[in-house]
Amino acid sequence: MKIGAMLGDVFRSLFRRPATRQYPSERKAAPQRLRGKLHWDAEKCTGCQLCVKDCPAQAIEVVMMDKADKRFAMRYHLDRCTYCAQCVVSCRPGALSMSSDEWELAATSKEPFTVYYGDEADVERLMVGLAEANADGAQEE
Amino acid sequence: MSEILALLFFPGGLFVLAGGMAYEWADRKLVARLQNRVGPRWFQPLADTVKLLAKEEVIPSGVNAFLFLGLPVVALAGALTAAIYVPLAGLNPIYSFPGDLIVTLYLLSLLTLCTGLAGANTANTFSLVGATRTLTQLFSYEAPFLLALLGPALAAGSWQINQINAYAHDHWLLLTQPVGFVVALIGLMGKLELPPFDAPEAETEIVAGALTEYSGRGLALFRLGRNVELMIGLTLVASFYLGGLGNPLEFFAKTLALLLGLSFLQSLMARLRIDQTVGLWWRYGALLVLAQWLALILIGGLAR
Amino acid sequence: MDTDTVLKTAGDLLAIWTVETSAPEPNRLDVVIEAGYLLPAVRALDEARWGYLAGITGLDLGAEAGQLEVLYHFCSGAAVVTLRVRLPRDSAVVLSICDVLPAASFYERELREMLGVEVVGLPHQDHLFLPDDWPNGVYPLRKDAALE
Amino acid sequence: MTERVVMADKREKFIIPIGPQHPALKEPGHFEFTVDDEIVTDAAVRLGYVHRGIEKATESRNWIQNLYLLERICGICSHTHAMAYCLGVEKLGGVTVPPRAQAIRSLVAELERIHSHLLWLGVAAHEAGFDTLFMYSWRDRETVMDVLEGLTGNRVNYSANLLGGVKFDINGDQGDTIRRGLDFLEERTRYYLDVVTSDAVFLQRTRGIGLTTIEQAERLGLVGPTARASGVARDLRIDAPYAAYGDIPVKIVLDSAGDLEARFVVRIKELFESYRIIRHILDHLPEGELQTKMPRRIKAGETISRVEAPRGELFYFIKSNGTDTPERIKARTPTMCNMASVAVLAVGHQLADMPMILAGIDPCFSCNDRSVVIRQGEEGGAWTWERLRQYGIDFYRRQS
Repeated sequence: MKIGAMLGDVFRSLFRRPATRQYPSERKAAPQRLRGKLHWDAEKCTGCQLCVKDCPAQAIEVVMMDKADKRFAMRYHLDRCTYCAQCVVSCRPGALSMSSDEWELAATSKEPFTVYYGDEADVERLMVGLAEANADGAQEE
Repeated sequence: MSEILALLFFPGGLFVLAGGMAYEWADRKLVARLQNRVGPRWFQPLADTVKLLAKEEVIPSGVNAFLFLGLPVVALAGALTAAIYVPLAGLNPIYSFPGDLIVTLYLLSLLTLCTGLAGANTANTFSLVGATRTLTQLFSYEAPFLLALLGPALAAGSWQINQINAYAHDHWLLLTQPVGFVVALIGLMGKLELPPFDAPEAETEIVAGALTEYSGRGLALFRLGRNVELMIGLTLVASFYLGGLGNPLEFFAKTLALLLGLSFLQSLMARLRIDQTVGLWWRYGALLVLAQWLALILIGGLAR
Repeated sequence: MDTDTVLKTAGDLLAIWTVETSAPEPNRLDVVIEAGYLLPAVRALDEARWGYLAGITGLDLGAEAGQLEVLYHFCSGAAVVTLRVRLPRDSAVVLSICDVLPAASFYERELREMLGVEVVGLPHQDHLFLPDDWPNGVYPLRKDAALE
Repeated sequence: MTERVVMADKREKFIIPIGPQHPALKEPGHFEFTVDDEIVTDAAVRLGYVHRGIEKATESRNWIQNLYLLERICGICSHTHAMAYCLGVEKLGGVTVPPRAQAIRSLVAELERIHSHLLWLGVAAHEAGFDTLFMYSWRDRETVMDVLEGLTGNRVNYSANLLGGVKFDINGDQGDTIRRGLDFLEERTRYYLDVVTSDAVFLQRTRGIGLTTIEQAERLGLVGPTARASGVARDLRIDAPYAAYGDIPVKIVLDSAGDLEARFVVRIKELFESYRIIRHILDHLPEGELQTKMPRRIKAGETISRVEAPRGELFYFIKSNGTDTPERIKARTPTMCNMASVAVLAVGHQLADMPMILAGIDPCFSCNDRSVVIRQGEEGGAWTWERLRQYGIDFYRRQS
């Protein structure tokens, strides 16, 4: 039994820098294995949809743009993603990967949370189609 | 004229309020550093106060509104009034009369009493339990604290604060009355409800204790009152036990040294339950101080 | 004692009430009993100090089968004995085993709320998990419970 | 005011509500303690504030998606949940997982135990008003969090498991980082053990408080460190080895005192055991594959999967109907077993001891509550969620 058993620690702390890391002015390097933003390689994708099926958060949509050409575009919802990397494992051709340094993904508006991957023209078509679908939906309501 | 200035600005009034906040900051910063944290920036207490003053004061239903609004004012007024009798910044007190020590001590208790009444005034169960604990604690530390501060008075043969201060200047009472010093310091912690005596406001049990229902101005005034009391308490203990306060430099050095001691004590202990607090004060605090009194009187009598 | 012996002991203890047994896995023994014999069966395990109640699972076998099944899992080391009680879906009533095993209280309350099994003799009949304004007669874990 | 005086005179119930939102609770739960002065005379528990309908939700997701859903039952023992589920599904699917994957699973599970126990140490110290111990133990906990982050890529929800294996390997460098972290933690843990068993003021708050005898512990169905602190020798890592624990000698940590101090001591001593297990795994890491192929549809059948979570026995019942979604998944979490004891243990103690007794079982409300809906307002249930929502909408309309 003693009083003030933590005296040693407490006293030493007087002469020691606080352990608090003052993010964001002070940053630690992200670990190599960190699971950040998902990236998609259009060249490798075979459109098998396994990632879409396995995604626990419905964050991925792979859309067929050209059947003959086997060309796809991808819409990825950052805000739904749980960063579990199951899609990366499920993807047999290795078209998906997770960035280890893009992890500060907060934004003040919703737009940056929907990410489009693929050919520029395809993405445009996808976005136009989406805008029309939204307009229709709004009219129905 | 100069008296009014002294009352309103320096060393009374504004100086006490600003000083109180500065001491609160110093206390929080020190505890934070002892816990290896960064702690608040220097303007945090001021920012808190300004924010609280600007906020809506919610008067809960089922309370006596007059009491609810009046108690914080009385509490702060009591603390500020007590400030005029103590040698703040090492200067002579603004007012002084024989027996002002007793008046000061009772004025200092006003804050605790008001806190307790404020808790009892609201219909919140946490407040009620908090109020009960606040008042229970008041009755447990008050007598030993009083006795501990009367020890120097006895030695100096005066009940007037500036005379005791002058006497203490030549006599380091810390050396002759060590028990009194410890009891006074720990009594101050009880008065300010600092850990380990923070059962009346134990957040993990009763949220914020007696002041749970307080917001806005009322809370700001109570907090200011407590800050002022921290400063006055430190001044009293430093002036009585640490060789008196003769000039501002002495004042700051001695009170800050005391504050460092307080922050060590705060960070080294777990919270005591209210029954343990009461037991500690009556079983040890009061008895030890009384024993020391007895010793002082006997030695004084023999020496004569 | 190895797992097989432990399981055999339990099988013997429960033999009189057993309707049917199966061993789906090496460390498990499933014993089907009538709902009316649940209490004596549990008491027999308790009195023999065989293991501890590890949980109660409620299963909805669907509208066609018209049955609910309540599984009382008892564990002793690696061995798991499951008492299986089948109940009619529209009037599922089972006796509380709280008197024998107080630890069952939370499991039975969960069973009552989630599957609508009436547990007779359960000391607390108020909601443990579901909100106070939860509609009567809606049991979320039944297969036909429609939740938005 | 007068009303209350009358109440006190009649010795009617004076009820202190703790929760659903309360500083003592880091997660929502609701306890009502009836007090006579400072002594608790009755206690009632109400849970479900974070009931999210996970058991029901599993029935509409496929086996792979469920892995991540179940991992999120609990933020602290996420890996344990995922591991229990994986082990069960692999058993149902008749798949043998390579030993290296099992070893890595056990290793992450032990790291998680370290993080969970250190977290608990801090929380329990905070409940006792000992914030210094809280700050220091959480500072040191960062070490194991960093290790986990470096190893798995995330501080919580490590997502280490796959059906049929694990996602990542451990290389020599990482092994060294882990060992360094453990060396530091071991020294600190020894220090904390000394603090909680010798600090006079802290002992006043723990010694002899929340006393649970071995008979009571068995009767109330306590599990995990809470039960082991009362002398119940039950640890699934020994009794029913899973993952790689069959090859690892695990020593049980027991204490017979049954009070809060014993719970501190048991949890802290379990930390040493975890350090030893991790070093053992690193030294004896089997070579081989990390994953095997897993069928998307699982054979019809039922299985039971039991895992020793940081808080005690975690029980999974999994039933498959032969499709790619499960028929029923039942998770019985350790807190469910321990929670019922709070109401019983509380009676006769000081109100001030309640947060400590509550913290003593290391409650995890998210674990406990798994199914459905948002809670209505407190205080007589005057405000339903709809009404609150409507109020919010109206409020902002008025503002704009």
